[in-house]
Amino acid sequence: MKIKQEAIGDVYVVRLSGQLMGGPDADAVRETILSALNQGYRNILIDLKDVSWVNSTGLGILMSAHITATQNGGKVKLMRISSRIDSIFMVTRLNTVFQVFDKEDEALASFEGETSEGQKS
Amino acid sequence: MKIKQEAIGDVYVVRLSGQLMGGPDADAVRETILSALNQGYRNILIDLKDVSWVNSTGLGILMSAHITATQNGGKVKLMRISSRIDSIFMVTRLNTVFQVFDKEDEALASFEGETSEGQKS
Amino acid sequence: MSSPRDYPQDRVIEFSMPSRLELLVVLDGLVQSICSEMDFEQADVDAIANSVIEAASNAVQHAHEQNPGVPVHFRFVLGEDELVVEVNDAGEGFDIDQAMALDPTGPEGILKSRGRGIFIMRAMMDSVDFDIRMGKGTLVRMTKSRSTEAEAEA
Amino acid sequence: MSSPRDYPQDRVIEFSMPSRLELLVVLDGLVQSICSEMDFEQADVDAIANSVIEAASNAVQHAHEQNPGVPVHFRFVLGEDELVVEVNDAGEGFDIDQAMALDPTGPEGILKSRGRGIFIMRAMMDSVDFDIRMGKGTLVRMTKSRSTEAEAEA
Ligand SMILES: Nc1ncnc2c1ncn2[C@@H]1O[C@H](COP(=O)(O)OP(=O)(O)O)[C@@H](O)[C@H]1O
Ligand SMILES: Nc1ncnc2c1ncn2[C@@H]1O[C@H](COP(=O)(O)OP(=O)(O)O)[C@@H](O)[C@H]1O
Repeated sequence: MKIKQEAIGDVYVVRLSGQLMGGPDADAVRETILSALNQGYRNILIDLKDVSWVNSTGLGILMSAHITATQNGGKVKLMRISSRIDSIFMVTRLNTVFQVFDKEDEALASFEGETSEGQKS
Repeated sequence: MKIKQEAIGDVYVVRLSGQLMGGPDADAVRETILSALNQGYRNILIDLKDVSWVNSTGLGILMSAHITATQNGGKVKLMRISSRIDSIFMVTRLNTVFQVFDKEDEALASFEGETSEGQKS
Repeated sequence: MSSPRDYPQDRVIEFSMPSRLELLVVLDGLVQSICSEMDFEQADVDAIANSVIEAASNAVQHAHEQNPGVPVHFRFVLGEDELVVEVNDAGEGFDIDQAMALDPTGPEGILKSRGRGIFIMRAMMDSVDFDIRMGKGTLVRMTKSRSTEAEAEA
Repeated sequence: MSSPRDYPQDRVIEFSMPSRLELLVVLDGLVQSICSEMDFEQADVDAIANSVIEAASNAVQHAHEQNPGVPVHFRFVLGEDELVVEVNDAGEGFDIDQAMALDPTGPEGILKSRGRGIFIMRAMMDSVDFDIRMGKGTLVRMTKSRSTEAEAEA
């Protein structure tokens, strides 16, 4: 798995590619999220467009990201998941935990007005 | 493998899909070519756009088609081969036996002026 | 629970790979190929691939602790209308009741970072059986029939 | 000629399938996955897939005469910069010199409908060895290294 990151306004966008399935991936994603939080970002958007599949360990990585962000007053949203990943989200009910967007502009816009308590420091 | 056929002017177009690899494929292609020749067509164009790969037995099927057509005053040309099939044509020098076209209109046009002795009966 | 079975040899594909997570992508490619040869619908292909990956992840991570020298074995039985997949490891086995005790979609389970693998297999396949021989490894046998509608919402 | 070899278990993928031509497409999918995991260039992937398909076609058609009850065995050794593929059948063996006697690109050979399989493997892979144990089957061992330029024109 590869990770790219980019700040767009006050949203920290984390773009993953490959497969999300545990091993060293877990630490890498965790560190990226922590680094975003430490830089003062509270709005985190994970782009899964180039992730062909996730396994349950990969779901755990996303769940950890969610919890880490929440504990620090932040929020993790997801975008551009494949129908294969969508099916695993439905089954595990992670679709009730994460907001998922089809389009980047919609995902970015959705953070507006949510930044009151988690503004960039 | 699946075979579809269609007459476009005096060209008999044979569209294959799947993999060309012997077994029942050999008979099916042979019968299609013979049927075209029996109907009086001399210009035969095999479309390989939807053939993902061929093996050497599949090359043999194409070679038999070439020979059957030639013996009956006809001609077999090919179009739209993948780079994978192209590489096997180069190695086996079948690129010196068959004219291969990238585009259907070019392939169809190429038969014009070649139909003198093999006109539709 | 289930025990080893004989399947007609002319329908069985066997596969084995070292216990390395990065090879799960090779397994995934194989499963995709088998399912497309069998004309499964895309939703079923996803369900099967997800489930085989879960069983294989457990074999690699839990049973073999990512020791690449220990292979995971797979058998695929390509039936007329059904695919059977067996995933066989050489681990110590485990307590299946305990492993399934917490519902990963419940209020407590959903916040955990683990415990979804077996749940996913059971939700996505028609049947999932475990033959756990303590100290001698685990055989997971899963089936999916082609006529079944996609059970992603199940 | 070559003889059986031991490879480090942590780099070996094994596969076996019934002798049915329609399963070559499953084999092809597996080979594509292995090659892409190994980061081979597309031209090399094509060369390897073509060659493995040729060796497998020979096992299915010549060695096993399409008897689906007899499996063809494959080993893939995923080296640092090289892929080794072994294809093992249980046929009667054959006379390799005779099989390679006619150049399929020469004026006589090119018009034949057969006799291109071994030629293709040898043109597309870095090395191809046959271990033919008459009456006991054939082992074809092929290698392709990643650094090599595509040899499609060779
Ligand atoms: N093949 C196996 N060998 C040993 N233990 C296993 C195996 N499969 C599952 N387990 C045990 O069952 C538990 C639950 O597995 P699972 O539902 O897949 O979730 P997770 O893998 O995320 O923990 C694992 O944590 C592990 O202890
Ligand atoms: N694995 C094998 N078992 C038995 N005979 C084989 C095998 N591989 C090749 N042969 C023999 O060698 C000949 C040449 O093989 P090949 O070059 O692949 O061309 P083709 O398969 O088109 O005949 C075959 O016709 C067959 O007689």
